[in-house]
Amino acid sequence: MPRHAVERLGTVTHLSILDETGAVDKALEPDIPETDLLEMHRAMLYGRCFDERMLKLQRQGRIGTFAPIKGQEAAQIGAAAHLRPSDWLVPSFREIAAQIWRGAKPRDIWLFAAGYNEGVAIPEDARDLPLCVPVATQLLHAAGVAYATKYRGEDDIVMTFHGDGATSEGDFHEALNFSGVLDLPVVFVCQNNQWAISLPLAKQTRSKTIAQKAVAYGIPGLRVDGNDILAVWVAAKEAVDRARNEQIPTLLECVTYRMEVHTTADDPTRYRTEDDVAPWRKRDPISRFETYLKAKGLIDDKTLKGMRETFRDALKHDWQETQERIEELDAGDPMGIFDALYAQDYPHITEQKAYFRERLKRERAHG
Amino acid sequence: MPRHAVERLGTVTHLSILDETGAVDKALEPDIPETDLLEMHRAMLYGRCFDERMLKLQRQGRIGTFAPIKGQEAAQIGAAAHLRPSDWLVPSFREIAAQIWRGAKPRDIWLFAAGYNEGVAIPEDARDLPLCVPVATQLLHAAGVAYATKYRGEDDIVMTFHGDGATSEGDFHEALNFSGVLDLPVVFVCQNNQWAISLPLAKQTRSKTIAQKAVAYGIPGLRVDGNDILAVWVAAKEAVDRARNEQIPTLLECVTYRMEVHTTADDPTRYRTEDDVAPWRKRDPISRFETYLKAKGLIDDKTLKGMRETFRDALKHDWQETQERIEELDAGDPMGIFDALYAQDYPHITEQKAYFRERLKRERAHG
Amino acid sequence: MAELTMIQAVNLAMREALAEDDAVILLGQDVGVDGGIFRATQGLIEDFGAARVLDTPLAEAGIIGMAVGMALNGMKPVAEMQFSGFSYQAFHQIENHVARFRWRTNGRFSVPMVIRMPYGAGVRALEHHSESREAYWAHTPGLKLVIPSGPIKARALLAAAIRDPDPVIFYEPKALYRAFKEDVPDVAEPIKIGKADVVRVGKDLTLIAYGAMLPRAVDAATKLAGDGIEAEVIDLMTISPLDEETIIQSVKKTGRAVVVHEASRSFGVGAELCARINDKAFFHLEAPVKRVTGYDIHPPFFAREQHYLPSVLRIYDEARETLTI
Amino acid sequence: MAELTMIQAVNLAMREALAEDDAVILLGQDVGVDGGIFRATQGLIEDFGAARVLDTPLAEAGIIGMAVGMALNGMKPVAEMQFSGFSYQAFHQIENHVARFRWRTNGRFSVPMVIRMPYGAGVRALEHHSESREAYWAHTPGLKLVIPSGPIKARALLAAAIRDPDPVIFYEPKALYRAFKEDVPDVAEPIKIGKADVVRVGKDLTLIAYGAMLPRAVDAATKLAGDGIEAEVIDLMTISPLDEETIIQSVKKTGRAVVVHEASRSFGVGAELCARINDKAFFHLEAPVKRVTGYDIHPPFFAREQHYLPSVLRIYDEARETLTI
Ligand SMILES: Cc1ncc(C[n+]2csc(CCOP(=O)(O)OP(=O)(O)O)c2C)c(N)n1
Ligand SMILES: Cc1ncc(C[n+]2csc(CCOP(=O)(O)OP(=O)(O)O)c2C)c(N)n1
Ligand SMILES: [Mg+2]
Ligand SMILES: [Mg+2]
Repeated sequence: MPRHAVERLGTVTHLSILDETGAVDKALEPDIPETDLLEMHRAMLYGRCFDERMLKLQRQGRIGTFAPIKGQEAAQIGAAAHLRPSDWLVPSFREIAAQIWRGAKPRDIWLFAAGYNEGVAIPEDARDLPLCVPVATQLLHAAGVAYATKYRGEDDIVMTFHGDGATSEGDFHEALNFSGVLDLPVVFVCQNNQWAISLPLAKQTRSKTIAQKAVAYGIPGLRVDGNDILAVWVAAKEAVDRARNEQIPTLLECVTYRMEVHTTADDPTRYRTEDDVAPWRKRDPISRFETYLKAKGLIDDKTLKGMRETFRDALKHDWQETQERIEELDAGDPMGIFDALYAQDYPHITEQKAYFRERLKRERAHG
Repeated sequence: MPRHAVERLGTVTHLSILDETGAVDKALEPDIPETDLLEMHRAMLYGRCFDERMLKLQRQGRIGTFAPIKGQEAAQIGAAAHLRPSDWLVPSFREIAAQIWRGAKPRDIWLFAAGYNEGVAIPEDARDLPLCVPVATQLLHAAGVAYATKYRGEDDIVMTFHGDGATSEGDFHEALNFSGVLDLPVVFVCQNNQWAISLPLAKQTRSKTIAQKAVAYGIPGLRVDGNDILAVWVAAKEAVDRARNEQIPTLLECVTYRMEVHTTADDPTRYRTEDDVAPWRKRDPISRFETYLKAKGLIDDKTLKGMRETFRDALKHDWQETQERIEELDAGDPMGIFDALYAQDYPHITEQKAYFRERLKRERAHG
Repeated sequence: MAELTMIQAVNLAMREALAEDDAVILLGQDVGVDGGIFRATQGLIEDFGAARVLDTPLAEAGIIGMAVGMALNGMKPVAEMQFSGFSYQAFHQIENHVARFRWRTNGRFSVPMVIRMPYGAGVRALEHHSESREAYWAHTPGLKLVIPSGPIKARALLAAAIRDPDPVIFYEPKALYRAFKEDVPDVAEPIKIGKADVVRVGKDLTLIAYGAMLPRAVDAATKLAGDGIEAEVIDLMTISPLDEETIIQSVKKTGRAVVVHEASRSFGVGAELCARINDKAFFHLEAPVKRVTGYDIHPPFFAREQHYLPSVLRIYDEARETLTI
Repeated sequence: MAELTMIQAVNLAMREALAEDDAVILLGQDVGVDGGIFRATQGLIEDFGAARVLDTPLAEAGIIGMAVGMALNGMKPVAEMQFSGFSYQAFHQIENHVARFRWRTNGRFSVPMVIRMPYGAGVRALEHHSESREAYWAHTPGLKLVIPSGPIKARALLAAAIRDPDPVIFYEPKALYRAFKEDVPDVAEPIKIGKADVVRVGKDLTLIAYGAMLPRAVDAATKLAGDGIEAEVIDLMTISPLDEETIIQSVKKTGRAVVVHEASRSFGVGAELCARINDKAFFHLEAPVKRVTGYDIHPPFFAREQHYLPSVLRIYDEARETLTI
């Protein structure tokens, strides 16, 4: 056998169930309870409204930079929908919808975005890591968290998110390799939104898909229409089940699109045109899902209008509360910046803290 | 097309031409000029003798730690044989045979191993980087060297070596990804010798082959019997030609075995048994090549004996010369340790150098 | 002569280098089509092409490792790290290789390259976008570390860095990118790497600063002048190798020194300045050298970052205190 | 009581921690079956199993990033870097996460973990196997940095590090691994992190050292004693946070200090010691604080590494010189 086959690598397929028009492939349609469908829809719509509101707050100068999620709601909710509370969510920096699904409070998200350390306020019982700015570094944490879970014999799994750009970092590679070789219950959800700031996918990698990168680690790779909540849900279920039952990690590529700016510091007109974006407007994950739900008789325009109004009022109220908290924090002292560096204060910190307290008085007296 | 194929990933094949017994697959046998065959054989045999000698020198305490190549001669020579002088060699730390093929001097290799900076003495016209200890870091240098070459419109290529363990490092991933997406003329030769110190391949990665890791970068991956010089030569030719003519990088996996200690600081009895090693003794790359050459009537036992004797004498002479050089260096002053930190000396270096010169006198006076 | 911000001056230096020498290449994330997230490379891909203003994948070790290879093969890469906070992904390439290639090969190979990175607080940015860890690079033999404090110097120093035969870390105080403009000359007046600049002459004490703290030190000196105190202000410009001579000369004259930096204090650049002054001007010192620095914590999220940074008032107060000793 | 080398003492501390607490896990390259390339983990996989003595793939960022995740989820990982020279591959995980998790989450999360790594010259090793860059870690807020100087202390300090609620860099002077043995007590006498040890009392000057330079400083003190000079010797043990009190108290008494380390001088740990002493004991100083350190180059290949390292004679000479001032 001079040139014999050693490993057949198979084929990357693209799963799509609910098409752009909202038409469903009956053969593939998953059997999701109606309440769950509605909950997912609610989360997606809320995510969209939250994002829009946040963008406004940023443009008004009330909060700092953040990464909008517009267009990526299905990828986040379809995947996170499978998590039990005792499972772990290890986000990157563009998963506000998933984080809210898991229980993150608008006030905390905004406080963080307004530059207050207090915004990183994860409840003691929540198994959510905070958002992670250094690209791809969180993927290794996900692997470590999963190792500990497995070590203790628990059947919780870890879901971690990352972008297409993140796949170029060494940490992505090391995280998938460790997870594969150590059989860790992790689901790597790639939101392939086609861009890493200004870099289109074709300049990020020569591989045609992200899913095929799984081959390097001997683990399954899946690719789905990331704007199709049903497809994401189905694929994520497969991945989550496999992680939970077989301790095999999966790389799940959700093909989606970043409809907004990269962050509010970014100006996409420098590197992409309306022609690039236009086709994706028709592929909006929420409107097609609504078409589906309407066809099922689960929602109508009136419900939708009502939901939007409820969200608007709630967000208004939440911002009110955030503002009050900000005022409260600004009126208080910022001594907290010295807290929690270590579990105990060492003398140099105590000394610097005392010095800082004196300086605060002096700087305030001075205006 | 709800679940449509996006990318067919193909199959990893294993190429073998000259089997363990020295029998050749006539259909695949490459047409290599006889002089080239003999030159390659000579280099492999010399590499083996050099390695054995070096191991002795180390055991006698005359030089420090190094990484023996025993068993990996075919992988190195079969690949490096395709390099033109103007091509680049970017080695890891276990390519003494390839480095000698390219012109490295025994004396310099030994001086380096004896702990003298002077050992890193690459001629001005040689396009060889020095050996590289931090695993996988050299792979990115190879990509950068290739970029510069391509940028200037030259058709030189870069061949870089690494181990199976190296494929776990982030730098491996980044190097292959950059090379793929930027269409760089690099050949990545993986000497998959089954071990990274004590770690067997199965604990290094869940992927069945190294070659399939190429899929992640959308570049060709090849796998060959790394103890079969003909197979390595054929596959490396394909890779080198593709790099030179099409600027497409290749990952070439040579399946081989580390017959010796990892380095002379290592004790393999702690993690592998004679049973692990035994099958590979029969797969020796040199003896099977010799069977082939004998069958072709190109060598006989007498030639071989003569070659070994010549090598032994030459190595003896080279060590003699090395020792003299070491004595010379030891008799001289070690002021050179301050040289070439920057292109110019800055005041703090000048000052420390002067101080050191004084200290030298004092320490020597003191004994 | 053009009125330029510091980021425009950085851009100008790169434009000039690209025009002058085909071996110069810029590489990094978003440096091409986007013109860099801070617009440092704006307009350059249009004029010099995508092969010389190279958009790379998202991988810092990749960028620096590639740049090492390019430099080994005759090019002069100028690599951009989007923020100093992400340069650590490339730390091994810098410590293992950038800093060592010339030395370990006895000069046979060298890696003339520049690594540009914005550092420091004050622009209301996200986590990991605000720290100052110049001490890491300063402590690494084989590297040079340069930090400009305004447009004219940024242009001249970056020009020098790109032409330097050795690797230079070019640490850009992002708070100054658009803080003020200066008349940048048509032809750069060269500034040598390894030299500090006495930006204000005085006899009562020496203020030593660099980067974004330099303007604050200058303001403090002005305030001191209002009290009749003549502070000498030194802009280090090159942090490593230090221009010891200029520093020692000044402190020998004034007998008092205050070092200002925004990096956290312990084991920071200020410590080395104290040590050098202690070593070479001990018997001229009338008071201990003071350090006015960031605290030994991480730079707080941006709502409180100004609390972390040495203020003009704090520099002034500490200088006054030094004078009472 | 057992006569142990330092590497055996390190092994003992890990064995005890594994036996005591199921949450403790060791991970790194070759730590399992091989027992570690220096044999630090020898015998542990046999007694505690492969899940707790985890052989990892060859990827340092992977090891540290995984350890962060483990620590976030209730474990106490002890990660080994084979040499400090390869810890830079993980620098971003350390700076971006290990050092920050508690602080940035206001204490909600913490990463109790130890990163062990052999450092320093003197064992005739290859390139990248001999440097001392402890200043990098010391300068990073949120980390602790501990360096033992012998078997008893190694065992006690590593025990303390593993039980510490915060991340500790445990920098092991590999030159001492097998340099001498000590009677290591059956039950560890605890040593607190953050405390220095006065290993020899004296009144004429203070020698401050740590790691592999400590024995040399002690020998120099012995030699000085032969001249009738009483040197106080301080073993720092914890480099960060520094035990300023012990240092300042000593220098106030002696009026003279010599700091010894093998790391290159500029921007090294010695600088911080100079700065602290300058700040807190300036008016007690009779002479400038001296630094006896490695030179500002890379540690030479091993044939010349001893030229680079401070010798006993050099420490002695510098101490004598300090006394003449
Ligand atoms: C290590 C690192 N390098 C650079 C950056 C700056 N940066 C932030 S987001 C981003 C692009 C990320 O692209 P992708 O992974 O596709 O995620 P997306 O933004 O599209 O969600 C970059 C370069 C960073 N945060 N971390
Ligand atoms: C970054 C880095 N980590 C760890 C080491 C220590 N080390 C030297 S060789 C080696 C194993 C390398 O395995 P492989 O890549 O398979 O090459 P081989 O030794 O088999 O030729 C290790 C872990 C190193 N040199 N560099
Ligand atoms: Mg993206
Ligand atoms: Mg190997």
